[in-house]
Amino acid sequence: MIQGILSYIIFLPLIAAAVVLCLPKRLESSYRIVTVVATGLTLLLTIIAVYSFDGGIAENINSEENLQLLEKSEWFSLDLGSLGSFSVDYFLAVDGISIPMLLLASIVLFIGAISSWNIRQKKKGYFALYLLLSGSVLGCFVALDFFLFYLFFEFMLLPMYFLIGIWGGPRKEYAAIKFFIYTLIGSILILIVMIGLYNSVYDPVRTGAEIGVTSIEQVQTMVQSGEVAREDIIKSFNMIYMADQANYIPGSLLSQMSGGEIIGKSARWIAFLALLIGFAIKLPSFPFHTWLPDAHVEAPTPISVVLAGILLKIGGYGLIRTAFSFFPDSAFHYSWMIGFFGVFSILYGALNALAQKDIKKLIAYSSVSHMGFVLLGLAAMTVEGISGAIYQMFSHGLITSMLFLIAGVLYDRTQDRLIENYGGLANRLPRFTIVVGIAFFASLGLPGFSGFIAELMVFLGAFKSSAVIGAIPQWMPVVATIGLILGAGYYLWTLQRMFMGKYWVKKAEWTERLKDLNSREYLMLVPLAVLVFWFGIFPDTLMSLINSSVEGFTDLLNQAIR
Amino acid sequence: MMPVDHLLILGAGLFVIGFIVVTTRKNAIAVLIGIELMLNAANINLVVFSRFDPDFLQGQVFALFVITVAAAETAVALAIVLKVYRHFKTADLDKISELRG
Amino acid sequence: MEWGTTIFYVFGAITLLSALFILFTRNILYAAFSLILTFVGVAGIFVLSGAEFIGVTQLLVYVGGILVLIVFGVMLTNRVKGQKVVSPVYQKFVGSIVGIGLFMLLMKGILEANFGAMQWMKTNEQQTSLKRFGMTLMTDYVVVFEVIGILLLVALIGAVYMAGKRKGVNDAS
Amino acid sequence: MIELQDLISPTDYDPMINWILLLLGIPLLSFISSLFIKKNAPIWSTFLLLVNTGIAIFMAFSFWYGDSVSIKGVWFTLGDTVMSYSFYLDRLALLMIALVNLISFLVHVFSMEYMKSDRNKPRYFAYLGLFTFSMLGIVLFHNLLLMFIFWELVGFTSYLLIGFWFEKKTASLAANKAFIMNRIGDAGMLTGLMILFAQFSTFDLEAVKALMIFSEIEDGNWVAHFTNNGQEVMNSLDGRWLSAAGIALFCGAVGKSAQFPLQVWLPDAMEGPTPVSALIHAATMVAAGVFLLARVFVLLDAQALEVVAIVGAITAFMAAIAALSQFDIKKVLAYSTISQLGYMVMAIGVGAYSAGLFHLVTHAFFKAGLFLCAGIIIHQLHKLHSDEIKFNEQDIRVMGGLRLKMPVTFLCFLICSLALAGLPGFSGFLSKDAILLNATAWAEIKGGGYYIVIGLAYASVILTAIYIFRLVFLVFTRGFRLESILNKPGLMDKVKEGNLILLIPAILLAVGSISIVFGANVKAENTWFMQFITNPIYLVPESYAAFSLVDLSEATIKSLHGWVAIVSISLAVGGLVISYFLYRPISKKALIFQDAPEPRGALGRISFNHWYQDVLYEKAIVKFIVIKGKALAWFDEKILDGFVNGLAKTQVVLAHIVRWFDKYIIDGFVHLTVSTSGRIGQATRSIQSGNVQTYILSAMILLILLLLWLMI
Repeated sequence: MIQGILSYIIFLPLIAAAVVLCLPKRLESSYRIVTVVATGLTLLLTIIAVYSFDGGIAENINSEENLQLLEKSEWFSLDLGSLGSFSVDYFLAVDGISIPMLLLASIVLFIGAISSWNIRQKKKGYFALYLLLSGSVLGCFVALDFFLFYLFFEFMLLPMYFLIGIWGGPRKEYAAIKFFIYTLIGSILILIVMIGLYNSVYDPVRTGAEIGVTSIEQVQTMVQSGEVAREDIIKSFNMIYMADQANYIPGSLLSQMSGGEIIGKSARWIAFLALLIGFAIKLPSFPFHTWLPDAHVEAPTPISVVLAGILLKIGGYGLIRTAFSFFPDSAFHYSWMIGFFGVFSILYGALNALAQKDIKKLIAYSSVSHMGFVLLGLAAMTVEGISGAIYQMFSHGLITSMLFLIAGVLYDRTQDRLIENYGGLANRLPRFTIVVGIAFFASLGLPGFSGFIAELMVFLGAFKSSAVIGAIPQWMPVVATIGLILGAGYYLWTLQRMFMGKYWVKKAEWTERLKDLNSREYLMLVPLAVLVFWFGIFPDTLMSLINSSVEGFTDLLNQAIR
Repeated sequence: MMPVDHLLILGAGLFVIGFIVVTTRKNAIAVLIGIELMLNAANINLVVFSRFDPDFLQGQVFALFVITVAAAETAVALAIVLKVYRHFKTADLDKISELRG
Repeated sequence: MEWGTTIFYVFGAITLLSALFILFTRNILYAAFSLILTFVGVAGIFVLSGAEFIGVTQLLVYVGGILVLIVFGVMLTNRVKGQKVVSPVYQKFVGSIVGIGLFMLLMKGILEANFGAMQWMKTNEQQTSLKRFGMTLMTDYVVVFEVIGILLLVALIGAVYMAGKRKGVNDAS
Repeated sequence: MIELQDLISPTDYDPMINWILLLLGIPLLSFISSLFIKKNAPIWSTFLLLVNTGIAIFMAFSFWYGDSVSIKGVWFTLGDTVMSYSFYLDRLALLMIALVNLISFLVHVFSMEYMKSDRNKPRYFAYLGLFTFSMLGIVLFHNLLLMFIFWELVGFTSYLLIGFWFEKKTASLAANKAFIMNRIGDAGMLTGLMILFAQFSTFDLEAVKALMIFSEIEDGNWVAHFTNNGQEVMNSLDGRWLSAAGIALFCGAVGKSAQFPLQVWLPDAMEGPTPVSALIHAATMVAAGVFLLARVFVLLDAQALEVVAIVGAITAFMAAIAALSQFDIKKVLAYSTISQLGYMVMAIGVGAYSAGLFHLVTHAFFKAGLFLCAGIIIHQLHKLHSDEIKFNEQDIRVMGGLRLKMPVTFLCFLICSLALAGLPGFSGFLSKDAILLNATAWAEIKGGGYYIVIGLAYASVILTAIYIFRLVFLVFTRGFRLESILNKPGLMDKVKEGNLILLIPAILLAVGSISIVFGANVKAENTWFMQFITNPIYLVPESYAAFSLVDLSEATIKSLHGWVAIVSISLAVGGLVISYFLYRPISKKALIFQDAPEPRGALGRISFNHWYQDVLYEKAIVKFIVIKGKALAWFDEKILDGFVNGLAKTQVVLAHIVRWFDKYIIDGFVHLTVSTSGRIGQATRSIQSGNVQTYILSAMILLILLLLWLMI
């Protein structure tokens, strides 16, 4: 157990980025080594963090005592006179919801770093930006101060924009700008809600210190009954406080008891919708997904991997951490709609994938389909559903990384990604075919792979939902099972068209270039395959971390609804 | 012990002197001297009030930093003056009027 | 009046007088030397106010460092031999008026505030120890301390870089 | 009140677990090692399977008379729900492991010769190992979730084996079709799992059954009542979900056991190697559906069972019709398999639990035997291939007269055919008779339209006899038609009987198809099988069980017994006779058979194309989905993305408009202001001296003024 391990995890890549920037051009070839070593060390630290994480602790998610590896110190505060003070904490911690995401991010970033090995142009910029991206992504998953979270969230945009826009494919500018604008719109919505929340939530500990009361409960009752003067209330960006409805200042805009209204609707509903859309863009869910295919197709392989493997998960993580935690009542109110969009995304993504000609686009749409499961699981608001959503994010991160690496392997050799230009590759690339088979079958949810466990949990939770909590109707998971069939359809069809049959490629000169996997590619793909297997057969490895936090989280939701 | 008021007045005086020097001198180095005076005046205030903050000594610490920054500032400023002198062949500020509207 | 207070006033006087000398002299070199006195006076006040460390630093940095720099600056920018290094003065009138106005204003503020009457002035005043200062500096403010160190370094390098003569740069001299 | 945790809590160590793990581990070892050792993979994996078969048979014999063994443990926890795993060894499981291992072993042996010249042998044997592993998983695990997992794995291995010759486009397409059809069924089964989990919070079958007893129907709601960790739980769902659960679970069986409407994959699956067809698509995997139905039998309510029975009967009839006019020897057998599976499913549906399972076992033997015999024929005919002789060795139009050259094969094929047709003295008769008896009794009780179901079943009996003897006559009697087709007399002499490695498995399976194996008796209920594997007790909540199989009165069965036997025997014999007159060596049909390009007549074509079901799916569903996908992709790209891009473009246009406005209107105004202020500025420019000190001074003046204003 290392003190401040989370800070090390975040800052290690950032320091490495500075190192890369300082290294002279003469040592160009060392950039990638620095990157791989830095992300590798980050992974090591994350594993230590996961190892020291006690899955049995967090019974109640909205209390700081149940967070682990906590680092909290005041970062800055501005006195704004009559507007109160503006204080931001440097607050990092993990619980069962963020620790799988942290692990996933470290793994995928490491794999992505290896995959960046043969970037040829503008190396310094690339690796520096990649490390910057790594740091901010990791920060996003451990920051528990909304301001800090938002900072990291926004900070991802910049490197991503350049990474797509400079090292991307032919339509990179278009894709990069589209990605940027889409995400920015989401960010703005989040920002608005963040400000609203800040004005509604107080810090019971500091307020208690101000008025000389130590017990948090006492402070909360005092504030709720209006005994505490307005000036003594100290506001907070702390996400843990935001998740406790007792910490909302009575009479403030977003308070559950006495919230305000915007255009005749509860402000809490509006705020929830804003957060939902903000993160649904990132997730992405229908109808906010159109940036995804373009961004994926144009981005270089490692960036596709990071984009699909981690960045999409921030959408789901953000929904759990913010939208559902802060506004459980609104979440319940909109659960039908969320579930519907989940199911719709599942089917829509799958049908779209069926019609794609470009393998990267196919994978991108399959991501839309798979992230629909996340929405469905969240909408269910049951333990199974939410665990399933988290598990799905984790497993999809691994599987989709594998898929994009596979697309990259082909693209590296032939600079072509069209399915119709290949045939019978199994004859020429047998090992590659095995890996592709594993990835495809894992992605279509074959038992024994992690994807199956995740989807199963989502289905169980979603079906149970209407009886247990009454969030979404039973037909939703039943209809969603069609997604499984369509998933099998598009993957098997692709497998059949590209790998089965007689060997044939569009251009004769490709044959020479189509060599089976090299050792670097094995290094990326085999660990992923092993992990996908492992988490499919021994779900408890992950579930033991998640379980109690998710239970705490669903308790929170249940309390708020009743 | 000198009363606080007197020290503050001393600081104010020093500051005003520095200010007048800064505004009226034509030579860049004289202006620098004025700036140093003003910084010192500020330091006096900081140190004086620091007496009443024995636990944290924020004033003293800040004074220390002011001194350091002043040193840095002087170094850079003199470098600029030298450069300017080489370029315009004068250190007189009223002759260097690139900013004239 | 105690000895300590007396010395206090002496230093105050030195400071103020030498500063006034700077104000009135036109010779930059004289002004620079007078500045030494001012700094020494201020350093004395620091020491007597319980900020020994700041006082010493003041002497070291200002007298030992900054002044030398200034004197060098004077010498490097005025190469006319045998002449007094004079700084022309302008805007005398306006400058003085504004200065005096400012001084009056500050005086008014200080006197009106009447610090002597404040409660915390009486209760809290204590002698501070150098040890304590050191501890504070090296614990609470250590990051700022480091940053300021780096700033200094950067400024020095920058100064050398700027002042240094380079080939191909369009310099007159 | 029943406590859930008691039902699923891990059991103490039981030495039986070692046997079970051994049983599962050996095929898995065979899978992994075959991929690595390559050269000796066939012999090595066959040896492993022999060991496994030995273990299985040993277990079956030594534990047969003991009590059922149940071993439970924790797989993972989900929230506070424990996902347990459990093994369960009862007589059915023991029988199945012995059966699966035995047939798998025989197929391994057969494959050693059959696949001799294939360079991908290691891969083939690895797949077989994986298949055996997954199949044993279904049998041994007694937990719906784990059964589902192995269920899908079986489907996956089937995909791999059908697509084993992936270079053939038809093979890869058939593999896809099989997997997707299975997936459709699995999606249904998953729904069943969801329903049961929502009610009972566990997948453990024993626990589910126990909890099912305590669930009730209250006001049309299906309420499960139990305690979990001491807390009282009352899960309630609409009553219709109870039937839905049964039908959903049955969906899984529909996919895997190739029942209507998902049966179309099985004929295509014949693209795989023939031994694979024998093992997977005749004896074991397709029977897994029936096995599953048997396992969840007690959870199905009356409506669900009715659906099961009707689907089974329809499948049996449709496939029997389709088998009548196929030209491909394997396709005939494939349709025959579907038809027989329909019987088994119908048996479960009418409540004839043990009769259905009995048929499963007998069918496994005779159908695997038929496939292996067909395999021998194909293999031996394949050897005739040379540069100038090319033909489809699976087409029965090129065969004929093989009885003379392959007498042993002929004999085996004949025995298995007789068993399939259900003639007395062969195993098929016993089980088929038992099913028909139960089904008739069922129809007697239900009356009305249910006689149609029975009618279909009886019609299938005669059809079965017709198509299988058509095959016997056309393949083994008269002359070798290939000679006349290729105009190469004397080709017949080159045909050789298969060697012993090929023959021994076939012989063993043929022997297993003789009724004496199951008891020297003509009555099914007197066989050891029916004695030991008896019908279970019905568990579904009372009010929904309109009738249950225990209600089938002994008296009805007794009174029907003789009649049913007579009718089924006479139907089978009738079929044989019809077939003889149609396809005997000198009949007209047999004479012109080699020239038939496709059956004539509407009926013939319907039969040949299997009721045009495939065409329907291809034209209606697959096309629909693909078109839908394309349409959605178009929508996504043009409309949705177009909208987004349009938004962006509008914004750019708007920006241009604003720019114009800015430039000419606002800027114009500004210019005016500027020129005005410019003049003023000219006047005041002396203030703007460019001297920093002046600026400071003026700033300070302002500051002082501000302070003064504030102070006063």
